[in-house]
Amino acid sequence: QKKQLVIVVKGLDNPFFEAINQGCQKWNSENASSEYECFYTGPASTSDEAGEAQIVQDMLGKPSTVAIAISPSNAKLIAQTIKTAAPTIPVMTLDADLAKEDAALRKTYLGTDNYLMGKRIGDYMKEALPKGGKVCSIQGNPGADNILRRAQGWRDSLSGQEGLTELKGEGGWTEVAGCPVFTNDDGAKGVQAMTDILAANPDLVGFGIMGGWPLFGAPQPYRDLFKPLAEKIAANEFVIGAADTIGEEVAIAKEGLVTALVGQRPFEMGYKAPTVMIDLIGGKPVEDPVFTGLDECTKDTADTCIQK
Amino acid sequence: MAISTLDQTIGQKQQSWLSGVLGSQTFWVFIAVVAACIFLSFATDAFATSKNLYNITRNVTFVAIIALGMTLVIITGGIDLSVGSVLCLCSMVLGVTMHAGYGIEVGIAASIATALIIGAFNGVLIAYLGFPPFVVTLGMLSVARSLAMVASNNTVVFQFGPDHDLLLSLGGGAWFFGIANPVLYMIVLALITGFVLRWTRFGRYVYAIGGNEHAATLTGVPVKPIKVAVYMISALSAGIAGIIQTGWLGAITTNLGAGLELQVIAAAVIGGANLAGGIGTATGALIGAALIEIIRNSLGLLGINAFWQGTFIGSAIILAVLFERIRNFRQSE
Amino acid sequence: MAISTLDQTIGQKQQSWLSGVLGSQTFWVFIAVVAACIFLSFATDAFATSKNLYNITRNVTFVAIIALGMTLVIITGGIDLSVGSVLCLCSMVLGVTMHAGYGIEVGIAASIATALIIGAFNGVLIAYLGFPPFVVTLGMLSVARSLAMVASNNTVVFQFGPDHDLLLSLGGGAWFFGIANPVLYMIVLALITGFVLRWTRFGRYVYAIGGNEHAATLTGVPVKPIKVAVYMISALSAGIAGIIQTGWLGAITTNLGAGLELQVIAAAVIGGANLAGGIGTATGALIGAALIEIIRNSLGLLGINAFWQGTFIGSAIILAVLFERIRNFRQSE
Amino acid sequence: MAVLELSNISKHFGAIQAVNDVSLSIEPGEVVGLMGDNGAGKSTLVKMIAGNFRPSEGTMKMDGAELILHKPVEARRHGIEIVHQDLALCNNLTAAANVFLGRELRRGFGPFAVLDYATMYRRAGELFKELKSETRPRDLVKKMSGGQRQAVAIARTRLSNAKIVLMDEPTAAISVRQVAEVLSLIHRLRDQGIAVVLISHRMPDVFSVADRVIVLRRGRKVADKKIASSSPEEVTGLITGAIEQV
Amino acid sequence: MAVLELSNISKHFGAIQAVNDVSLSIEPGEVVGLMGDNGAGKSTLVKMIAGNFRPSEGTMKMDGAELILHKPVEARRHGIEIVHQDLALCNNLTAAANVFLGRELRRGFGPFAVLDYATMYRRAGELFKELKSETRPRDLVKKMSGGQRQAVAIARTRLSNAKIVLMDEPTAAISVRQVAEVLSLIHRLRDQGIAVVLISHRMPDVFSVADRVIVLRRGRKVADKKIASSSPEEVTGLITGAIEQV
Ligand SMILES: Nc1ncnc2c1ncn2[C@@H]1O[C@H](COP(=O)(O)OP(=O)(O)OP(=O)(O)O)[C@@H](O)[C@H]1O
Ligand SMILES: Nc1ncnc2c1ncn2[C@@H]1O[C@H](COP(=O)(O)OP(=O)(O)OP(=O)(O)O)[C@@H](O)[C@H]1O
Ligand SMILES: O[C@@H]1[C@@H](O)[C@H](O)OC[C@H]1O
Ligand SMILES: [Mg+2]
Ligand SMILES: [Mg+2]
Repeated sequence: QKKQLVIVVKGLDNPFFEAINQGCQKWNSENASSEYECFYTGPASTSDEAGEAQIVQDMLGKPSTVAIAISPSNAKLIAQTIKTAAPTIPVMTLDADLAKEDAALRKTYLGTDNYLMGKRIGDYMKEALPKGGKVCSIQGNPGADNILRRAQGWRDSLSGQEGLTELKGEGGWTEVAGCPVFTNDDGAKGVQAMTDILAANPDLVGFGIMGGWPLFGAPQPYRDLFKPLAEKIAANEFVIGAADTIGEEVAIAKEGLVTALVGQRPFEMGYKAPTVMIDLIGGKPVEDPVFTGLDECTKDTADTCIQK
Repeated sequence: MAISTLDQTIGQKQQSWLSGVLGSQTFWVFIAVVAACIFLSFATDAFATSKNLYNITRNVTFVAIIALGMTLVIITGGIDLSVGSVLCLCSMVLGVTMHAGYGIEVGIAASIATALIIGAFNGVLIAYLGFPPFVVTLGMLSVARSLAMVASNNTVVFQFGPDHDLLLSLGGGAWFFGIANPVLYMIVLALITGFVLRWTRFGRYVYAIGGNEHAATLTGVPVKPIKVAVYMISALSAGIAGIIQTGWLGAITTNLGAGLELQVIAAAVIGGANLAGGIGTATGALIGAALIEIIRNSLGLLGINAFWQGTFIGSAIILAVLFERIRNFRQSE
Repeated sequence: MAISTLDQTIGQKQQSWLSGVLGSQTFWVFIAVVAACIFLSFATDAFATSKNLYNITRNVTFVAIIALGMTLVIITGGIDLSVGSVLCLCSMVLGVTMHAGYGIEVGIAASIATALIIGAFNGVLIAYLGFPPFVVTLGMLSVARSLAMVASNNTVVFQFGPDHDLLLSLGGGAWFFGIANPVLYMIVLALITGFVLRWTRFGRYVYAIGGNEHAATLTGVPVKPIKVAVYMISALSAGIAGIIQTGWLGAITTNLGAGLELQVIAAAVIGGANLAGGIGTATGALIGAALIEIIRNSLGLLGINAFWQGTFIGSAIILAVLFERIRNFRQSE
Repeated sequence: MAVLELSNISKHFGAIQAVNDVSLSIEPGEVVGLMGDNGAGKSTLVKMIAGNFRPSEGTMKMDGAELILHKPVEARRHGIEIVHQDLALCNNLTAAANVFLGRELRRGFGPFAVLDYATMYRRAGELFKELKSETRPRDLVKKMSGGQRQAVAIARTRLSNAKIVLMDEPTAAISVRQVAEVLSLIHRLRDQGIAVVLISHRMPDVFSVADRVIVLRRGRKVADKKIASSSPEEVTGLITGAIEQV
Repeated sequence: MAVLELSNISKHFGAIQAVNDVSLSIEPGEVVGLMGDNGAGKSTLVKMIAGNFRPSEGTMKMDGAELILHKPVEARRHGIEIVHQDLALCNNLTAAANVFLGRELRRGFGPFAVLDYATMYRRAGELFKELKSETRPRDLVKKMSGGQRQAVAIARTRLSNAKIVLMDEPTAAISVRQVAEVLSLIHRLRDQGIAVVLISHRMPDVFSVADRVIVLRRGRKVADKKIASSSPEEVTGLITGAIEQV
C-alpha cells in the first residue's frame, strides 16, 4: 500500500472542493509510480463540523497517512483536534487556515490569501461606488477562518480602517440588520436571504459575497434577482463583489450581474498540496504561507480573467 | 320509536358543514396565514409587492409539492424521511443525463424513473416485508444522497446540454399571467391530489388504511399495493420538485434538499395531517407550506434577526397542533 | 389436569435464556459489530491500533449517550427529534457562561438546567396536553437551535474563561488507563440506564407505558409524570453529550449536532429499540451506536470513496432491522 | 344441494395447527352455530371461507363447484359475506364509507369513474333503516356507540344478495337489546333462504337461533349435530373436552 | 354495615352525562350484578370506585368513612380491586410483571430498593395455581391465549386482601369453560366475605351468581332488586326501557 497524503475538506457537498479533488487526482495520475498517493476525503455536509474533526482523527490514526492537509470549516475546533491528537506527521492547512494564534499547530498554509481576497472584493465595490451606502455580507460557516478573514479584508477595504467587526457608516458604508448572513455554503439559502434583505431594504446599494455559493449553487434565482438591477450595476449604482469563479459565476459576470469576482485556484491547491506535503515530510524548508493566486473578473475581462 | 324519527335521524348529518370547517385545524391555520398576510401588508411596504408575492409563492412550491406526496404517506400512517435526498438524487440524474447531451424528455424520464424505483423499494420493504417506515426511509435518506454524490462525482452540474434553456424556463419562467411556473405545477398537482383523495377509490383506500389497516385488509382493500403506491407517489413528488427546482436554480449541488424532510413533514402536520394516520388533505399541505414560508419571509422583511427564525417556525409547528388539542381536550374532559 | 402438571407448567419458562438471546436483534447486531472488528483487524493495519481504537470508542460516545436517553423515550412509544439542537443549545449555554468568566460548575449547572427545562417543556406538552411527540420535538428542534444562535450571536465560542483547561481535559483527556474520558462517562451512564430499566420501578413503568399506555394508566402507573421524566432524561442526555463534546472539540458553533437526531434514532433502532414502543435496552443503544461508528471509521480506513459512505450506513440501518423482520415473518406465516 | 361444502380443510400458521382436517356442509337457509374454546380455530375457519386466508389443505365447494379464493372480494362475488369478530371498521371514515369499504359505488367510466357519494349515503341509510338502527350514514364511525358500530358491520352483509353470511361473535359485548336485534336479523336471513354461520360463546343464543351446532376443539371438528338432538350440557362438554367426540 | 355506599354519584365528560345521580350500597359478601345497555355508564361507575375517575358530584363511603380517591393506588389501599373490561394488560411484559403492575414488590431500602423478581414470580405462580390456570409467570403476555390473559387480570385482584372486587365484563368473549371458572371464583370470593360487583351483558351469568341486580339506563339507576324477586324478562325490559323503572 502506498503512503497517503491526505486532504480533508470542509464538506463533500461544496463543488469548490471537488476542484481540489481533481487537482489531487491529477497529481496521482502524473505520479503513478510515486511511493505516495493523494487521498481526498471529508464529511458529507459542510455543516457537520464535528464530523470533520472525526475524519481528521481517523486519518491521523491511520499508519499509511504520512501527511495531512486540512480545510477547517471550524478553525478552533480543528485546532483543538490537532492539539489533542499531537500528530507526529506534518500537518498543513489548505484553502482555509487556522486562526492566527493557532498557526504553530500546522506547518504551513496553502491557498488563497483570504484577507487580500476580501480586500479586493471590497476594493472593487468601493471603486465603483465611492460614496458608499447600505450593504450586506454573505458568509459561510460562522467558524470558517478563511471566510472570516475575507470579511475582515472586505470591511477594512470599505472603511479604510482596520479590524472593525461591523460597518456602521465608516467610509460611508453601513451593514443592514440581519447581516451578515451565514449560509453554511448553501446557495439557495443565500439567494433567498438576499432576496428578502433587498425587499426589506430598498435603499441597499450592494452585497459582499464572501464565497461563491449563491452564484454557483443557485445561478438562475441569482440572475432573476439581479437582472432588474443590471442597469444600476452597469452604472455602478448597485455594487456586488463576490468570491470565486466556479460554475456559472464567470458567465454571470459576463452578463453584468456582478460588479467583480475575485476567484481562487482550487485545482492548483489540490494539485500543489501533495508536493508541499512531500516537502514537509522530507524536512525541506517550506514557505508559510504558500499563496495560490487570485483571478479577478469583471464584465469586460470575463473571457480572459481565468488563469489556465 | 316511530319510523319517521328513524328516517329523520338517518337523514341527518351529525355536524353541519360549517361546524365541520370551523372544527378543522386546516381552516384555522388558513386563517392564520390570511391574518399574517394582512398584517404584513400594513406593517411593511415590501410585503404586498408583486415581486415579493411572486417570490413567496414560488418558494412555497417545493415544500408544498413534496408535502402533497408526504400527506398521502402520513394518511396511511407512515412517514417518508427520504424525500430531501430523493429530490437531490433525482435532480442529479436529470442534470447528469442532460449534461451528457440527452434531451429534456430523456432527462425527466430518467429522473422520474429513479424516483419511482426508490419509492417502490421503500414501499415494498414497508408493505410486503413489514419494515417500519421510519427505519426504511431513514436508511434511504443516507443512501440516496450518497448515490447523488456518486452520480455527479460530486461536482456542480450547471450545463444541461441542448435543452438547457428549456429546462431553465420550465422551472424559472412565468408563462401564465406572471405566475411563476412552479406555482402552476403546484396548483395542478394539488388539484389532482385533492381529487384523488376525495373522489377516487384509491383515495378512499388511503384513508381506510390509515384508519384501521387490519380492517382494510379484512374488507378486501388491496392494502399492500396501495402502500407501495403511496411511497412511490411520495418519491415521485420529491422527484418532480427536484426537476422543477433544478430548472429554477440552474445548478445542482449535492447539498440540495438537505434537511428538507423535516420541513415537509412540518408543513403537512401544520396543515392538519395526523401522524397517527387517517387524517390529512391536499389543501392542508399547501396551507402548511405557505405558513412556514410566510414566517420565513416576514421575519426578513420585518428586519427581525435571522437567528430568531427557527424559534418562530418551531413555535408555529407546535401552535398549529395546539388548536386541535384544545378541541379534543374540551370534548374529552 | 393433575396438580403436578400445573405446578410444572407454572414453573416453566417459555423460552430458555439462550433462545431468548439468540432471538434478539441486539445480539445479532453485536455479532455483526464483533465480526466487523475482526475483519477490519486483518484487512487493515490501521484498525486495531490503540490510537484508532481510542478514537472510535470516543467517537461512539456522543451518539451513544444520547441514544441511551432516546431509548427510554422510544420504549415509552415516543420520539425526540430535538436532541441535536438541544445538544447545541446546551453546549452554547455552557460556552457562553464560562466565556463570561464563570467557573465550570456554574457553566455545567446552567447547561443542565437548560436541558431539563427543555425536556420538561417537551414532556408536559406531550404527557399532559396530549401533543404528538413527533410534532413537539420537531418544533423544539427548530426553536433550540435558533436559541443557540441567539445565545452566541452565531459566533464561535472557543475561550472558556478561568476553567478553560479543566473543561478541555474533562472532554478530551484520558484519566483512567488511557481510556478516553467520554468513554468512561458513557459506560457509567449506560450502567445506570441499564440498572434503572431492569431493576427499578421507574424502569418497569417505562416499559409498561410503551406496552399499553391505557393499561398502565388504569393500573395506577403515574403515566404522565413518567413521560415527562423520560423526555427530561432524553434532553439531559443530549445536554451531557453537549458538555462532553464541547470539552472534546474545544469550540462551539451553531452547527453542532445538526442532523444528530436521526443518527441517534438510527443507533437506538439498530440496537433493537422498537419505535412502536415497549422494547429497547441500554446495551442495544451502545451497540447500535458502535455499529454506525465502526462503519464510518472503516470506510475511511479502507480507503473507500467518501461518496459511498452514506450508502453503506443507510444499508446498515435497514439490514439491522431485517433480521428482526425475518424472525417475525417466520413466526406469523 | 349444499350451498357450501368444506372437505378436509386445514390451516397452519408456522407450527400452529389452527384448523385441522375439518369437513362440513351447509344447506341454504340453514343456521349453523359454530362453537369452541378460545383459540379453537373458529375465526380462522370462517376467514378461510371469506377469502381472508387460503386453506393449507383441503377443498371448498360452493353450489357444487370448487371454490378457490385469493382475496375477500372474490368471496363476496360468490355471495359470501362476513361480520368480523372485531367488526373491521375504520374510525376515521363515515358509516356509509365503512359499509361500502372495498366495494365502493362509482359513477362514470373507466379511469374517470368517481365515488358516488349520493347513492352510497342513500343505500346505507336504507340498510340502517332495515336494521332498525339509528345510525347516520354521514357520521364518522369514531363517534358511534357499540350498537351503531355493530349495525355498520352487519349492514355490509346486506349490500349484495348473499348466499351465506358468516357472523363471528356478533353478540359479544353488546347489550341485551341489541342481541335480540341480531338474532332477529338472523331469522330474517334464514327466511330469505340465506345460510348463516354464527360463531358465539353464548349458549342461549346458539340454542335459540341455530338449526345445527358444530363444535371445534383445538382445530378439529368434534361434533356436528342438530340442535334438536343436543343440549347445552352436551355442547359444553364437547367444548371443554369433557365429552371427547360425538 | 355496608362495605361500600355511593350517594348521588354523577360523572360527566364535557356535555356527556355518563353517570347521573346514582346511589347504591353493597354489603360484605354480596354479589351485585350491574347491567345496562352499551354506554349506560357501567364502566364509568366502577372506574370511579376504582379511583380511575373522580365523581363530578356525590360522595362515596367505605365502611362508613368517606372515600376520596385520587388515583387507583388509593382505591387498592382501601381494599378495592378491579378487573377492567379490556383487561388492561401490557403485552410486552411478563405475566408476573402484569400481575404486580403498579404495586411491584421491592427489596432493599429507600432509593436503593430494587425489584424483587424472585418473589414476584413465586407469588404470581401461586395465584395462577389458585385460579387453576396453566399460566407461566415468566412468559410474555403477548403470546398468551384469551383465557390466560383473563387469568392474569383476575390474579391482580388476589394480591391483597380485597374487601370488594369489581369485574367489568370478565366473561365477554371467553369460552364456556372459562366462564365457569370465573363464576366459581366469584362464589369463592363471596364465601370469603368479599363483595363482588359483576358487570355483564349475559343474563344467565348474572342470574346464576348474583344476589342482587342493579340496572343502569342512560346513566341513571332504574332498578336495584334482589335476584330472587326479579326475572330475566323484567331485567331485559329495564335495560331496553320497555319497563321504565322499578
Ligand atoms: N394470523 C395468525 N398468525 C398466527 N397464528 C394465528 C393467526 N390467527 C390465528 N392464529 C392462531 O390460530 C389459533 C386459532 O385462532 P382463532 O382466532 O381461529 O380462534 P377462535 O376459535 O376464533 O378463538 P376466539 O374464541 O378467542 O375468537 C390460535 O392459536 C391463534 O393464536
Ligand atoms: N373518557 C371518556 N371521555 C368521554 N366520554 C366517555 C369517556 N368514558 C366513557 N364515556 C362516555 O360515557 C358513556 C358511558 O360509557 P361507559 O363506558 O361507562 O358505558 P358502559 O355501560 O360500560 O358500556 P359497555 O357495555 O359498552 O361497556 C358513553 O356515552 C361513553 O361514550
Ligand atoms: O474557499 C471557499 C471554501 O472554503 C468555501 O467554504 O466554499 C467556497 C470557497 O469560497
Ligand atoms: Mg375468534
Ligand atoms: Mg363498559
